[in-house]
Amino acid sequence: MGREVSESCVDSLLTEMVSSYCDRFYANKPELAARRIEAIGFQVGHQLSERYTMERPRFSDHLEAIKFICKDFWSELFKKQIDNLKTNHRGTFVLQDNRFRWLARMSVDPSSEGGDLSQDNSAGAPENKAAQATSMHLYFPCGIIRGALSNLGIPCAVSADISNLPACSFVVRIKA
Amino acid sequence: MPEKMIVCVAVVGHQNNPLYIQSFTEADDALKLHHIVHCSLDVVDERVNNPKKSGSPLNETFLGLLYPTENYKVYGYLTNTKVKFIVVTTDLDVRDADVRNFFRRFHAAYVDAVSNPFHVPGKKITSRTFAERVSTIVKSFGLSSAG
Amino acid sequence: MEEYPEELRTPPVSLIAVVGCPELHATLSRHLHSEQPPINTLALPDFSKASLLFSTTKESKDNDDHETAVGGILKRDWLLKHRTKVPSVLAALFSYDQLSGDPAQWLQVCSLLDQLKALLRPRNVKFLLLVVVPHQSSNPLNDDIGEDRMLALRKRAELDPKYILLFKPDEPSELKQSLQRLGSAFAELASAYYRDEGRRIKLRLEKKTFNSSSIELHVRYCFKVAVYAEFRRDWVEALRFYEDAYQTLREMIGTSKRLPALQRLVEIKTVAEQLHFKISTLLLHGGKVGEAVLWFRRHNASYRRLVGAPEAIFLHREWMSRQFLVFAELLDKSSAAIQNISSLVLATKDTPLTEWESRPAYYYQLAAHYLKEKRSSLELALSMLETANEMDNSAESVVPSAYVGQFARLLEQGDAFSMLPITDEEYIRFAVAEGKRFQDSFEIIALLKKSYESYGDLKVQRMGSFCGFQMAREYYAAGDFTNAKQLFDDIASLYRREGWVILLWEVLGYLRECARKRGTVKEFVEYSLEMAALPVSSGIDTQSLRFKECGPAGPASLAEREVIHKEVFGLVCGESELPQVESRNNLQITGDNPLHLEIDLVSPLRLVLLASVAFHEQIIKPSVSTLITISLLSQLPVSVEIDQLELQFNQSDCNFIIMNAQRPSSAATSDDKQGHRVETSSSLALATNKWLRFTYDIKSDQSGKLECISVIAKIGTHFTICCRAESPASMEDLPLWKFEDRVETSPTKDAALAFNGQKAAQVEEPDPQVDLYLGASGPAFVGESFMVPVTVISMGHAVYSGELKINLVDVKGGGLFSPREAEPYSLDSHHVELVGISGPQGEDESQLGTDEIKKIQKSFGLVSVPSLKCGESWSCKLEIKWHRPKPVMLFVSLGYSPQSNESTAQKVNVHKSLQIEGKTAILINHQFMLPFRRDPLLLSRIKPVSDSDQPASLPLNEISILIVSAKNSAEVPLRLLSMSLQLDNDSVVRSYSTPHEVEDLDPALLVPGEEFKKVFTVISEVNSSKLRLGTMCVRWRRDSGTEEQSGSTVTSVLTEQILPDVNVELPPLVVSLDCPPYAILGDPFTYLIKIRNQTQLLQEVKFSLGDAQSFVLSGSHIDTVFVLPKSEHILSYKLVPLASGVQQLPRFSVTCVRYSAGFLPSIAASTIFVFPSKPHFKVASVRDRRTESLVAE
Amino acid sequence: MAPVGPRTGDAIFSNVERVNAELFTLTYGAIVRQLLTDLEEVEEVNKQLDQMGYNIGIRLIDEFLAKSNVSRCIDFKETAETIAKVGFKMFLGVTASVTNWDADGTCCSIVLEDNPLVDFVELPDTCQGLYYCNILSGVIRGALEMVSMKTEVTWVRDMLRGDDAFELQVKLLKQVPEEYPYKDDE
Repeated sequence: MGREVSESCVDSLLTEMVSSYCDRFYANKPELAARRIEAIGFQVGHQLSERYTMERPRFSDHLEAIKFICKDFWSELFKKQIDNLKTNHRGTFVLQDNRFRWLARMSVDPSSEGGDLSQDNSAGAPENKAAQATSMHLYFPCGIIRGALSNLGIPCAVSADISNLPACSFVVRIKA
Repeated sequence: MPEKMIVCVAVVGHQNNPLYIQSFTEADDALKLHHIVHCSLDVVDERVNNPKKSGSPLNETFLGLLYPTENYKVYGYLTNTKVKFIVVTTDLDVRDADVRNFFRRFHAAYVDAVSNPFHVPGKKITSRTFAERVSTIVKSFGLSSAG
Repeated sequence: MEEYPEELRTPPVSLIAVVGCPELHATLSRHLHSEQPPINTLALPDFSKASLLFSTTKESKDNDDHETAVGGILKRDWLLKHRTKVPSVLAALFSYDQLSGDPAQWLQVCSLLDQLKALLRPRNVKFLLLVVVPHQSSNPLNDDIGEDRMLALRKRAELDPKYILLFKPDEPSELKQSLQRLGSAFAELASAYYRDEGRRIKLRLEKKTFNSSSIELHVRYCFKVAVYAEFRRDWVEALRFYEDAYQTLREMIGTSKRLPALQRLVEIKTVAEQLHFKISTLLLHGGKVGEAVLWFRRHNASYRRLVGAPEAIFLHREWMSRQFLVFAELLDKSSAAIQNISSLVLATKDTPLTEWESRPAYYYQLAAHYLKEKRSSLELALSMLETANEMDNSAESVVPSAYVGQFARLLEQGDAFSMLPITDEEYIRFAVAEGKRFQDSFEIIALLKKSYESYGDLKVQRMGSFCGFQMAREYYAAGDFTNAKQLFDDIASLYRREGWVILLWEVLGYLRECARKRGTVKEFVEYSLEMAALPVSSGIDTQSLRFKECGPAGPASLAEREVIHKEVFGLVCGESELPQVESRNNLQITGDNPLHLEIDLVSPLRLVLLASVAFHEQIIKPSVSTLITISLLSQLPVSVEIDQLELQFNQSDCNFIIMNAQRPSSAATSDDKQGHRVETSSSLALATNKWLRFTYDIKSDQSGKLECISVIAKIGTHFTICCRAESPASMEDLPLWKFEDRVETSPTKDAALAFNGQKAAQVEEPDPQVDLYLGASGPAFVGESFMVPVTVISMGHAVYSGELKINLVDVKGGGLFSPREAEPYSLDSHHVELVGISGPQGEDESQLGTDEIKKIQKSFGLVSVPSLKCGESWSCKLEIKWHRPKPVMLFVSLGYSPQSNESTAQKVNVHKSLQIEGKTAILINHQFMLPFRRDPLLLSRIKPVSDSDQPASLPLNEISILIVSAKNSAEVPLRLLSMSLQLDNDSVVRSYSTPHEVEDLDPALLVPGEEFKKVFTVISEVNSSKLRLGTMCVRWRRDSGTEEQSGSTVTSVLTEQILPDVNVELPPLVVSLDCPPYAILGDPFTYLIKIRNQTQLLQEVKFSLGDAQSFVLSGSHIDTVFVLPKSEHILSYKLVPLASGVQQLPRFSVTCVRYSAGFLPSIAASTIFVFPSKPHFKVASVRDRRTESLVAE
Repeated sequence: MAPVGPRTGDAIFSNVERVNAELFTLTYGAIVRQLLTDLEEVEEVNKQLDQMGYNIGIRLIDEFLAKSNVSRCIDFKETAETIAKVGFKMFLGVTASVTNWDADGTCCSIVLEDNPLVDFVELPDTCQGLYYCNILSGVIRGALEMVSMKTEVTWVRDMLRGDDAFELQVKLLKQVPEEYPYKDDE
């Protein structure tokens, strides 16, 4: 069914979800909040992968599955594909989206806070906050990817790296 | 009752455990159908593990006829997420096309069922909507293309 | 397959006949049979038999053709006849004598020939003549009589010459030849015969000479053609005609009206069966498995629905079963030949072959299936007949009739027999009677076993276990419960693993009945409980209530679970007992046979009772009570009242019991648990899928691990379930139930506890109530034995069987032990060692005897501490000796038990540690000085060598001075008791100005940093490059004033240091300056420079005397002089001092040309004090000042 | 009175950036389920959903006003219409209808036959009493508050509970003249 809703629905829902968990339910426990947000993403990814793999032959190996995530899956979600896929051929894949929509349209202005999450605790408090918010937002897509892959029989860990915004790369480490 | 008729459908999970199994016969052999479905899992394994031997094309979700029993034919389907669908039909000449078509619709129903936020993956499917949808699909089986 | 007649099972073999010369028949037939392909021989002793043989077949042969009404499809005996009675070739044997004999014999031969020809011609049986030529007789062809006799014979017989063979039996080689010729001739003729026969019948088929309406004939002819083809081993044609026959036969159904409906069907099926058998055999022999399977499919598809009359269904099913069985056996035979069958699978677009269709197992299984159906329908038919008790003996006289698949009644009128057709009713009765004679269930089991095993070989477990299941059911029905149980058990485990609850339910139902029948209570209860706890809700599985053939347990449903639950609990609570059918004693649970169940982590009964135990704290203090939560979960459909719960821990005295307050009766049982803690709970009702939670406090005085092993639930008086305790943290979700869509609750309300609760906790050891003091102050000094007083003061705890452990550890971790450097002074290479342990103040060493000092090593000690009551104290001293400066960690730990009784009490440990600096107290230094204003030229000095390793050099026979200093490098003041130079016995240093031992009158007090010097004079008389001077011995002690608080003893310490070796050499030149001790301003004095040549050589010496502004001098400044050996050259100058005070004499330098070594005296040597005016003092004092000035330097 | 702004949101919806509804639907579902596990109490979940909705509403109103050049509506009646016809359409792509006006026009029902939030959703027996779509009521409340209408929004009908449609009753409590309670629940 080609049903659609306005993008601002999704955006505001995500923003609200993140802020509820970070600022209201687990205000002082960011790692708990993160885990919940990731869990939500996981369920969504799990269900979406079930949907989007309908009508297609089974994947014969991990790479095929990852490619599926990069191409069809991503375009279903963002109307664009992953721009760059790298791998070390030992179970680690890096999926880079040069302009990750959910960051681009986020309330916090990415340019303001200086890149990599780890670095900017040096930066001022507000930027820190922004960075934290950003990272919180990223737990959701990470969860989606992990959920999708694990449903395709690939248990893995997914992390995000926004050291050069607005590009965002997701690092998938497949559990051997 | 239609010429070609489905007597049993099943969804089988990762540990080969039944997630949903429903039979549609007046005859009192639901239990037998359980057995047939369970046995068919052996063939599914065989097909998936060495696809070249059986003629079926590589990695296609539709696994084709698994085996004919005394009065039934058993067909299989394996989703990308490693969930197995099994359908048992009466042993009149069933066209592959019909079965494929059935599986396609069944898969769609399944996906919607597991899209229910309250469904826990790997657990039995108790959704009533799903049950209803399945029974309608089953009823309309073969009618579309049946001469 | 076995029930088929031999002639059908095996491919036909050509048949020939021989007549005459009977003595040769054996040889002939043996040879022909060994031919490839073999040929069977019909041996006719004499010619009369021949006519008889053919006459019998005569009329039966004709009535094929011109019979109007066909009696059946295939003649039952036809095939057999053609394999055993109708020869394709007849060979007549005549001995050569008969031919060459008198005319009478010849005539006889001729007549015989004529008879045979007459016999054979109509049946166009091939004819062959054999002339047996005995050895002695000459070859008929090369004597003229024979010549024309043979000719005549040929004419008579009207035979192609090549069919008149000479046979020479006597001479082996020739016999062989003639046999071979014979063989080929026979083969040729035989195939010719069968071809002709085939052609003849094919002709009929084409020409439709028979009345074409009768399909029977068509089928029959096809069959015959095929068989003739088989005789010729022409498989292709055979196959073609069998298939043709099969197809045509299929058309007969419905069309033919010849027989009563039922028997007609039976006949057709029987023929079809034979034809199909032939077809599949041929296909499989050709290795065409795929085609064979497809053929079988077609066969099965076209006949399976031809059930026929209701009362004869069992016949149909039996027939079906046989089809599968036969095909299975054929496959079995051929699959041995054909490897890797599944590779042959041909995937035709519409009907792909599936894996199992090429496996015999699949067909065995279906054969069994149909046989089962046959049995049931046969029973039905039987009951129908018996109720009408028509079971008269009319069935007896029914026999197979002349046609395949037909039966008739045999009537005997007088001595003649005649066949009467029978009605279908009669036939049924006959068939039923036949059917009764067989025991189907054994057959069924055998079939299933075959399939079960071969599936097992293929690792096809589910199909296999399904066969196993059916087998087990047969066993069960047959009353063989032991076999049944075994099979059922395996299958149950499979279903458990894969969570097929409905199937599991059925199997368990059987197992439960088996247990009941075998009278094994425990099993019965276990199976019952498992069933009652299965996840079967009347929710979605309601439709499965409509099971026809569900097991003895009935359909799986909540209601049934409750029924079973009630029954089993009635049993275990002793309220009811199970009536036993077979054995007289009923199942029951009483005091003398109580029932105890074990549930571990893998037991299927985890569903029945699951015990999770969680300590609220992971680390608990001894004898301080903490909380423990016990949670029980059961999936039984009806809630269960537990009478008492017992918790068992690895520390048995922590065990306790929870009593059900509702059950006063069980209180009685509590007092056998003497000394155990007993709690009572208001209710111990275990509701379905609801955690029953208790939280109690628990404490242990025993340090170490405290783990809850198991929870034992007592229900009724004689029934207990022992359930292994599980930690919530590491608890796997319930098997089977985990697939159910339902909310799971956690064992404890507290989420954190549910997440990481453990069934075990660590009990710390009690805090020590004893103090351990290490009273010592560093630093310790190298060499002294340093005392560390250790005091044990009990405060609160009495000390029993106490033990002190002492450990010395290098602070830098380097270890106190370094093997590589072997110091001369430390015999062992320990730098620091524990020398001894002395008893407390007051009592002396002896008292702390071997019994207390368990062991002392270099860096480790173990002392036992006497028992102390509260408030008492005990102390001892550790004596530690440093061999070199090093900081050391001293660890002292006291282990003791507060209780006197060794057994139960556990150790308490106190640890103390102290870092002690080890330092050198005294630093010894030394230096050499040469005599004043006397400079020997020491060649060794000239050579530029790094002075570090170079030993100090001393001139031979010169007086040198050794100054030794002892510096206090410690922080505390020390007393120097003595300082002396000890000569090594091998030392060659002789004379000393001072005696060896210098005992100072009072020990010199050295404050920290202060230095004490002492002077020795050395004159060396031996010329040696390495001269040992001896060892400096400094005896000292800590200054007594500080002695009290320092742990050290009064005893003095001797610090020794070996003086480095010196190099003594003879200086070639000695330059000595000579001038008065002082000068007076303006008052001239003489300044003599003596250059002494100590060598045997003439020495050229350059010298120069520099100017000095404070003197005026006379004499040559620069010159070269030659000094004679062993003589002295004296330079003399007059000097007038121009300034007063300490003045530098003119610098004088010498260069010895021979050694090109120049040297100038030290500054000190060439200074002089100039008085402004002449001083006044006594001459006597002069010597003292001299020595003093030395010391002061 | 003269209609202000568009009567339906179709045109706007066709212009705004749109995404796959599945993502939206499933995400909302996952959030609700996660809330249920974290907050346990169904009542609490209803409350939180409403709260989230409110926060979204107060932010969404600006975009709404901007995209649909609706001049600020004074009339509650008309506002309700606009929400139903334009608001729902331009965000969720579905149209709602307004019915059951009470006499003094301060209370009405917004009826929704089609609702992307509940595709695939089936309430388990364990969470009866859950207002699955409670976020909507929050959104409406929040949005209206931004245009200075204090309202009370309650569910009348819920398809997940077997009703034939979703019906929200919107009750105008008081109309605050031009004051922006921005710093309300932040």
